[in-house]
Parts: sequence; structure tokens; C-alpha cells
Amino acid sequence: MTFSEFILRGVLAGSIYVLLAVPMSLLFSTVRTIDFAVGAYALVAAAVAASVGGVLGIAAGLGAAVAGSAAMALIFLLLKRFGCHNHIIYALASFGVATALASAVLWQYGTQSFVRDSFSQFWSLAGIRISPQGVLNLVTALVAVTILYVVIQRSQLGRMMRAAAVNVMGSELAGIPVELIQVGTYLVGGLLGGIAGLLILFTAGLDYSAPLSLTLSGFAAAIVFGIDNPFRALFGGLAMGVAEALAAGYTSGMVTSMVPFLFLLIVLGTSRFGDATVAGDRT
Amino acid sequence: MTGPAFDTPVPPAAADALVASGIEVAFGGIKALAGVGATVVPGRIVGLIGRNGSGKSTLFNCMTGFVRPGAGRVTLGGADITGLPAERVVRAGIARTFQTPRIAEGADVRTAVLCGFFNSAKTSFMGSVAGFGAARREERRLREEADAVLEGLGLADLRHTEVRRLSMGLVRMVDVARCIASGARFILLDEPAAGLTQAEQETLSRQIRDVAARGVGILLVEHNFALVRSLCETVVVLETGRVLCEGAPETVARDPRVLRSYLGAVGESDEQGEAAA
Amino acid sequence: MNKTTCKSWRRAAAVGATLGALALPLAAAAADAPVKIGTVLSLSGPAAVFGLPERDAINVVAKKLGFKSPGGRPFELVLHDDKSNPTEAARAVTQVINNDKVVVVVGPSTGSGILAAGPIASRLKVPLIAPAGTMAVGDRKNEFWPWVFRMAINDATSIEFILKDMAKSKAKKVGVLYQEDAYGKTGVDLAKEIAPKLGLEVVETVSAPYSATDLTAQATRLRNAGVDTVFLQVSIAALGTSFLKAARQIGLDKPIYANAGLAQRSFAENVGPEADGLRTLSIGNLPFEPIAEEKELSDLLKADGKVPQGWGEIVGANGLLAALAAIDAQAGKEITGESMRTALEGLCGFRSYARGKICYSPDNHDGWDGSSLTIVEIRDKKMRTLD
Amino acid sequence: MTFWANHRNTLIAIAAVLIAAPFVASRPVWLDSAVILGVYALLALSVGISYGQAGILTMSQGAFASVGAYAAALCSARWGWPPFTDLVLAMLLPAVLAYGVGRVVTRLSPLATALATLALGSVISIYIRHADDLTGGYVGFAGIPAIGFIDTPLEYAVLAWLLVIAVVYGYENLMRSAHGRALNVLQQDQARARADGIDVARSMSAAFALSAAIAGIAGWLYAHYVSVLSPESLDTNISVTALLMAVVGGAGYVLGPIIGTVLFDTLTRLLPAAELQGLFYGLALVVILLVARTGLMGLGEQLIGAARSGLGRRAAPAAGLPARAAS
Repeated sequence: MTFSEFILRGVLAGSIYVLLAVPMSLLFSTVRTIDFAVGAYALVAAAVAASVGGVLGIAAGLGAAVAGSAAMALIFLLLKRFGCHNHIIYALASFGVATALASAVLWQYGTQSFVRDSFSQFWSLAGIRISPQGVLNLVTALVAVTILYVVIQRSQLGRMMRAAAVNVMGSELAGIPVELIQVGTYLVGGLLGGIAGLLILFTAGLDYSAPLSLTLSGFAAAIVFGIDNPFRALFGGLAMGVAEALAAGYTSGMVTSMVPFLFLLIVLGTSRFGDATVAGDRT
Repeated sequence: MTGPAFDTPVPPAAADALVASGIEVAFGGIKALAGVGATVVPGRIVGLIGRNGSGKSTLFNCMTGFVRPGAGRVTLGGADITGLPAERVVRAGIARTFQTPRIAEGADVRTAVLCGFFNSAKTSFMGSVAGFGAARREERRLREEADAVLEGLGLADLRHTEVRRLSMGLVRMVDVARCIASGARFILLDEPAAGLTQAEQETLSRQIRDVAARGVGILLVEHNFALVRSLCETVVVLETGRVLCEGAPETVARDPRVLRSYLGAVGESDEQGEAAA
Repeated sequence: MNKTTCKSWRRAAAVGATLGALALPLAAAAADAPVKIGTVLSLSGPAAVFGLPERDAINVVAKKLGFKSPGGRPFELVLHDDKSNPTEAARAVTQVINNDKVVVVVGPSTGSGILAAGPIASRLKVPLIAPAGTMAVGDRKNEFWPWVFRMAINDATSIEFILKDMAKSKAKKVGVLYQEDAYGKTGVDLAKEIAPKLGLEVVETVSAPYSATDLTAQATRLRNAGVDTVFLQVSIAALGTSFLKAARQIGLDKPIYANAGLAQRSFAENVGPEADGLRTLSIGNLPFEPIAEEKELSDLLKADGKVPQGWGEIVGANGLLAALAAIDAQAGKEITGESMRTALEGLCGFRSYARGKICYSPDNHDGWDGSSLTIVEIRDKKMRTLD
Repeated sequence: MTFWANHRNTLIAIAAVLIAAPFVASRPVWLDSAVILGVYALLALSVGISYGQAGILTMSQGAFASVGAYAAALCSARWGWPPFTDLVLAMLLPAVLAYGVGRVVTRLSPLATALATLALGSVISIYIRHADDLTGGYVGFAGIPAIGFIDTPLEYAVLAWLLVIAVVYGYENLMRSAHGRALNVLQQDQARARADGIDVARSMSAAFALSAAIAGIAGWLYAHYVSVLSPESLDTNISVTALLMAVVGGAGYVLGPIIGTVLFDTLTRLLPAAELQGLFYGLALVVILLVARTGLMGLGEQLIGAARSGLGRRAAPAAGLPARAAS
């Protein structure tokens, strides 16, 4: 009973990680880099939505998050224009964007925590009380993943995305707007990050210090089962939620805090993710 | 132990030959190599030719540790070096060049060659940081040896020139110098003549012959049959992952299969190749 | 913005001081030169929730006094940010003492900041008026103990106050949620130590890092331990909110108490109905139901366009008043860090903005006892004082 | 004369320190800043070696410094080791840790390696927070004694900058050795490095270990100077700050990190509000990446190069342009 309750709560909590993991997976597939600012988009969305309030607030929050990612996309484009093709530099730049966004929120709104209420009723599921908000989070994550899966696997856009991911030069020659796709991926990251932020706003709340750990949790979730498919991100996110819930339920605070990082280290240490396979120039 | 039957006998394998045999490599289901082999003997130059996609680069990469073969063996003087990582292959005495030379353009020639001495440097990492007398003496020795290598290849005057200012032919020579610096007994050259002018090709051939004359075994992957014929005593011809034939350049050049598959195909763009046929 | 006004008056003060120095003959300067008071507070970082109100209160009180002590001695404030970071705290304290020649420092805001700055204060012989309850700050074993005067209620007193209130309601089993930092850890350790004396037992403790967003698992664990009441040793508002939401969701319907960390206006106003009934410890109730002394401070803040936040202002304002009282105790004398320290040790019952009396002595540097504490209950986004 | 040629950076650093010394020594507050600046300079130099030379974008230098600092605290305050002996452990412990982790993560792509260092740093800092018996947990560790006879800020400032100069000297030695050249090669081209016989993972791990050891020195100095340690003393923020300092100054240049440190420290003091610090750091990083990816040192070098070629000494075009073989 208790065990299954922890599992269920972990799944519900993990749905947030899914929304943060999917942009990581998409961006890594198309640009081979990380956007450290995904957590910051979530914060910006939550802060703006909380201060504006209402449906307008939600729209404004998402708009602000996408605007943040647009700034990142612009920096990415400028870096490319200036002849930088180093993925780690893109990641470093996104780190700067993340720091700047979090600081802007702190400056504007202070250290307050952003939190809003959604549902006052609770549902009972096999004797376990759950909030409809938790279910909404899970449904949102499932819908987002499904839409992305359909787009990537079934649509023309998805075919272009996959082509651009595999071979940039070839795709460009084939007339695929690689840069447009890459910028689009950054913007989708802003949108999904923003949605995640809004869900956190209505679920548990967050403050200006949250972005980096949100980004890391998202990334850890994205790579657990392989970074190349949104469905793997789904399972990764849920798995991490469950691992955290179980750790919080049965172990010390130390282990709970370490979960996302241990996830990262173990996956990086054992998988072939980003394996620096090098070969001669013609293999 | 030997691969497919050869038309001509393999030169008697010296005790410390570099031998690849029965090499098989598959990339995602496509067989790039299906049981091929080659033997390089100290002091001799072996040519490896074939059309694009025939698998010559893959064989080359297997012999240098950049690709791990699915089956087959690479031995050096009888010792099995199959599947060793590239850096250990180099330490065993087998160095390679790259088709597009991979040399930092900002560095000067001597620095580029000094990089080849990594294996013969004895000072430890921390010893280098501390910079005690032994480390400084070693650094002086390496510089002297680098100068000696450059001297030997007639590049001494260029030692302070930046690599980016060199012609392609000279850059390839620097790459060869770097291989020599690593103390290699076998040097594998990946299309060294690509993009060189006629004059540069001639200089390069002369240098390669000099290097071989000093007892270094050389494997030459090359498109240019004329160059191969002028340099090599043995030529291995690959086609679609198999050895088509092997032998002296003259023999190979007359082989009808080679004519049909390879020389004919490049003949239109390579008059010397055709003349040779 | 607060920052700009603060900066501009500082600049004005600096310009004024410069002009003054130019105009006056040097000989006259000694007696009338303003006494310099350093304020090293957390204006950024996690502790800014307390540091900013502390600063605001110090500023409005100083302005109201016209930068003259009640006894008529002119003073000057030197403000520095400790960034909620001990290294920065130590640096800032060094800087205000060495560079700005202050004779007393209000701050740093955090316990770890004070611990880092203590040895410096002791070496440079300038007392710190420390607005933090952290026990270790007032440990007599500290070499720097003589130089640190607490301007807050120490944690043991605070926690005992809360646990006593719990015991009144016939609760036996206590569950604790604490945030993973010094504040949380010392709190939970003290609770475990004090609880048995009051007939209570701490049956389960759970912790959360700053960044945790979902605390349902932690709440579930407390519920499963069968606690009668929950104690939150948390100062990060996001964690408090998250826990309250989680507690409601999983059906943990027990009285919840929080230490003073959550007694902030922004918390009460931001949190939803799940906080209704949450009891938190506070020093007074400045934002919602100020008593007479507090009202005065609250009005001063409002007149200056500030919104009173909680006990941060009370602590900050009283820190400044303590420093000024110590200055006035040495009327006509030359003031140094050492003379300030002696004066502070003799300070008792000076005029302050707080319920309860602040008293220091050569043996007691903790100043406040429990009499200034109160328990407030959050209801309808307000903090109601309980009697 | 060869010393000048081989140790230009060391001599420049010595000269700069000597020039600054009289000014700094005249103001007590500057002396304190000089010590902390020295700590930051050491951390930034450690980033320079690991990111600038080995290509490991490290976000764990604060954690390594922490390990060094706690080692110093334990050895000197609890176990009573004689002065300076604890420095050995403060360097060795982070170095061993970094080497071990380095062997695992350096086979990953640079991006994955960066994430691994971030995770490693977080795990170390969480451990420090929770290891109450060893580190004092969240509350921290007080009463760390001074380093023997070194007691005043002046003495600490002298020690700090002697250490900085020593590190610059060792760094230069390294870069003029086969190992340093190996790092240069593998950072640009791992295939080339392997063809030179360089064990990429081993070389990178060694550089990472060295950088961790230098961070350990910074922590050691910090612990003895500030005398109090807490988990927040040397946290992820410090790691990120050190990284920014190195990148902005020029991570690939020996002196770049030091220039970045001095610049950042000066500019941070001029900020109008502390909340804006992150905005400033973030924008500074983005701008430097856009305008001068090789940092201020790189920008300076480019400007000097441009000025020279502007004087008419244009480089001769390379003869025989590289042409790809028919394919």
C-alpha cells in the first residue's frame, strides 16, 4: 500500500520532469547541444503568470517563456553567423542566458515563491488521495509527448528534423531549412519549459533558485533511456519521479537530494551516451 | 592464416612484418571488408589501391587501430595487435597520416613534429609540471631530435614557419615527419599525393623512398596508380571488400580483372594509369 | 527601486561628508564627526527574504532620526551585501571595518555569515550585532564570543516556545520537516533534544533540499508515522508552500507549526487556503497586527513606501537602536570598537520597537528572551496573533 | 634569456604582482581582497587547465576546493597536523577523485563530460552537507587555525600570490612539455591525438586531476584564511563564477583566467544592485562568446595581429591550396 502510493506519487511528480526532458531530447537530436535555460523558461513562465494572474497570466507566462527561448535562439544564430560551430559553446551561452533570466526574475519579483491554487477537491484512487492537478500534469506530459512523437515520426516536418539531426550538410543541400528547424527546436523548448513552469506553479510552487536543478533533472530524465526519442524521455521522467519519491520515502535526505545527480552520473558512466568515438577521417 | 589465394607469391614475411589477415568489418549490416589481408615488410613500400568504397580505408583503419575488425588478425612481428586502441598501436611502432592532414594550422613546423614525440617522452605528467632538470633536459633533447628529423627530410629551414603557410605537399611532409618522430617502424600513408602538384608529388616520392630506405615499412593507400607504380614493390588491389589481386605493380597492371574494375574506370581521368595498362 | 534610493542617499551622504570635511577646519572634526555604523546584510541570495526588510527598517529609522542618535550624536550608515554567503560576509565585514572605519556592525544576516565574520570582528576589535538565531553564533566556546551580540531569539528558545504550544494541545508524537541547511539541521536537532522535556516525542524527521518542488513523498512519510502534529523548520517559502499543499493532498490533517522562517508577509499572502491554520512563531506581528511599539515602525515603513514584511524589520531596526543606545552611553567620549563592545555589554532596556526587553551583560550576549515571541496563525492570507 | 622565452607568463605575473603590491599593502581592505582574489585566481587557473587545455568544461572546481578546504580543516584543527603538511592532502584528495572520475567521463563527448562534472560537484557538496561527523554538516567547521607563522592579511596575501605565481610557473612548464602539447592536440582533434600515440582519456584525466589539485590549493588557502567553513563557502556558484572568469579572460591562455578574475571582481563591485549580479554575469558571458570566444586575451591577440598586418606585413598566401581527392 505505502509502496504503491510512493510509486503513484512519483509518477505524478515525474510528469513535470517529462516536460523538461523532452526539450532536452529534441534539442540534442537536432543541434547536439543542451539548453541550460530550460529551467529558467519554467521560472519565467511561473513568475509572469503568477504576477499577471488568470488566463491572461497563463498566456503571458507562456509568451514570456517563449520570448526567453527566442533570445537563446537568436544568440545561437548569431554564434553560428560568427562562425562558431562548437556545441559546448552553445551550451555555455545557454548557461549565461539561464543565469541572466533567473537574475532578472529575482530583480523584478524578489525571493518570493510563486505558487497558485487550482483544485480544492481531491480524488481518491484505491484509497490514495490525489490532486486533480497531479493528473492534469500527467495528462499534459502524455499529450505533449504523443504530439511530438507523431510530428517527428509521421510528418514531413519530422522527416526534415530527423534528416537535419543526422546530417546537417546533406540536409542543407537537400533544401531542408536546417537553421529554421534548429531555431524552432529552441522555441519548442521554451514552450514546453513554460508549460512545465505553469504546472509547477499550480502544483507545488517554485522560486528564483529553481532553474538549474530543474534543468538538471530534465536532462537526467532525458538521458536515462536514451536521448533520441520523446517516448524515452517520458519513461525517463517518470522513472526519476518514482526514484525520488522512493528515496524520500525510504532513505535519508542525503540520498533523496542526490537522486538526480546519481542518475546522471550512473547513466553517463555506463551508457554510450555521447560516446566520443573517434575514427580516422574516412571509416 | 592467409587470406584468399594470391596470383603471385607474397614476399617472404620478415620476422617483424606488419601482417593483416582475414580482416572482416561490417558497418550496420553492410560488409565493408570480407576477409582481406596485407603484409608490410620493413624497408619495403606496399601499395593499397581500389575504387572508392572498395574498403581500402577500412583496412587501413583496422591496421592502425581506428576501426576494430569483426574478424581477422593484425600482427606485428608475430605479436597480435588486433583491436588494440589506436594510441597503443602507435606505441607498438605503427604510425599513420591522414588524407586531410590534421595539423593545427597555427603551430609552427617544429611544434607539429614535436607532437609526434609523445611516446618517447619519459617525464611523467606531474614531472613536467614541476619542471625539474630532468624534464628540461628531456625537452631540449626532444627539440634536438625534432630538428634532426626535419633535417633528415630537408625541412630544417621551415622549422619556425607556421603550418598554415605551407603548401599541401609540405604539410604532408610534416605529417610524415611527425610519424617518424613517433619512432614508427611502419608508416601508413593515406592518399599522400591527393591535391599535390606534379613537382610536389615527385619530391614526396623521393622522400618516401628515402624513409623506406632507412628500414621503415610503408603502406600507401593511393588513387594515383602512377605514383604507386613508381614507389611500390607490391600492390594489393581491393574491390568491394575483397582482395582482387596482389603482386608487383607491373603484374597487377596487366591483370584483366584490375583493368576492368579499376584502372579502366579511372583511366579516363588518369592518362598515366592508362598508359601503364 | 529600494536599491536606487538607498544608493542615492548613500551617495548624498558621501558627498555631504566630503563637503563637510572640506568646509570644517580639521580640528573641529573629531567630536562632531559622524560615528560610522556598518550594516552587512543579505540583500541577495536565499537570506534576502530577511536581509532586505532588515535593511529597509534600518534605513527608515535612520532617516527618521535625521542620522542623529537619540542622544544627538550624528551617525553614518555604511551598507554592504553579504550575498547570503559566508565568504562575502567575511569580506564585507573586513571592508566596513578597515576601509570605512565603522565602530560596530549590524549583521551579517545569516548564521554562517556571522560565524565567518566573527573571527574578523574579534581580530579587528569591532562588535557585531547579529540578527540570527543560530545557536552556534552564541556558543561561549567561540574565540570571538565577546564580540558578537545576538539581536534575535536564539533557536533553543524559539523551538521550546513552539513545542510548548504543541504540548498544550495534547499532542504527543511530533513529525519534523526541515530544509537542508544549517537552519533546518540545528532546528531538527534542537527539537529532538527539547521535545522529551515537554512530554513530546519526535517520531519522524524528513528533509528537503532548497530545490525540491514535490514534497508529497515526505508528507506521506510523516503521515505514515502517525504524527499528531508537524513542525516545519523551514525558511524557504517555496518549501513551506509545497509541503502544505502536499500535506493537504495526502490527507495529513494535523496541526502544523512552523518556525519563524515562514512568518513573512509574502508567504502569508502568496500561499493559498492550504496554509489556513498554519501556526508560525514570530517576533511580534508587524505586518498585520502590530502592537503599539511595532505600529510606530510599521507606520515609518509605510510612510517611506515600504510594505512591512515581518520580523526582519523589527530585528533590523532594533539592531540599529542598540548600536545607537551604546553610542549614547558614551556621550562625549571617543568611540572605538572596543568602547562599543563595553557599552553594549552594559545595555539593558533601551527604547526599542519590540515587545519584551533587550538586555545584554558581560555574561549574556543573547539579549532577547522569549518574551518578545508570539505565535501567529495564518488565515485568509493574513497572520493573526494568538493569545 | 631562455627563462624569459620559456616563462614569459610567470615573469609577467611576477611583475604585475610587484607593481600592485605597494598599492595593495597600503590599504588593509585591499589586502583582504587580495587574498580572496588569489583564491579566485587559483580556481580560475584550475578551470584554465581543465577547460582551456584539456577541453573539460568543469563545473566542479568549487567542490574540489571544498574537498581541499575540509581536508585542511580536519588535518589542522582536528588531527593537529603540522602547518603545510595538510596542503599535501588538500591537493591529493581532489586530484585522486578527479582522476578516477575523469577516467570514466572523459571518454564521453565534451558536453556529457561537462554535465558529469556538474553532477559530481553536486554529489560532493551534498555529501559534505550531510557528513555531520566529518565536516560539521550544514553548520560547518569553525576554528581552523592559521598556517603556522602566517597570520596577518599581509602574510596571507603574499602567500596567496606566491601560490598563484607558482601555479602559473608549473602551468607553463606543463605547456612546454610533451604532455602539454598532447593536451593541445587532443583538444583540437582526438583522432590526431590517438595517431600520435596519446591515450586521450589518460591525458585528459591527468589534466583534470591537476586542475582539481589546484582547486584544492585554493580551498586550503581559503580554509586557513577565513578560518570557518560551511557547505555554502565553496559551492556551485563559486564553480560557475570561476568558469566565467576563466572564459571571459581567455581560458586557453595561461594568464587569461587571472585577468578574468581581476576584471570580474572589479566590475562586480561597481554593480548598482546585488540582484543584478546574475544578469551581469550571464550577459557578460553571452557577449564574450559572441564577440571574442577566445576571451579578452584572445581579443587582445587578435587586435595586436590586426594592427601588425595593418602595417603592411600581410601574410603570404599559402601555396598549393589543399584540395580534396576526387571522390
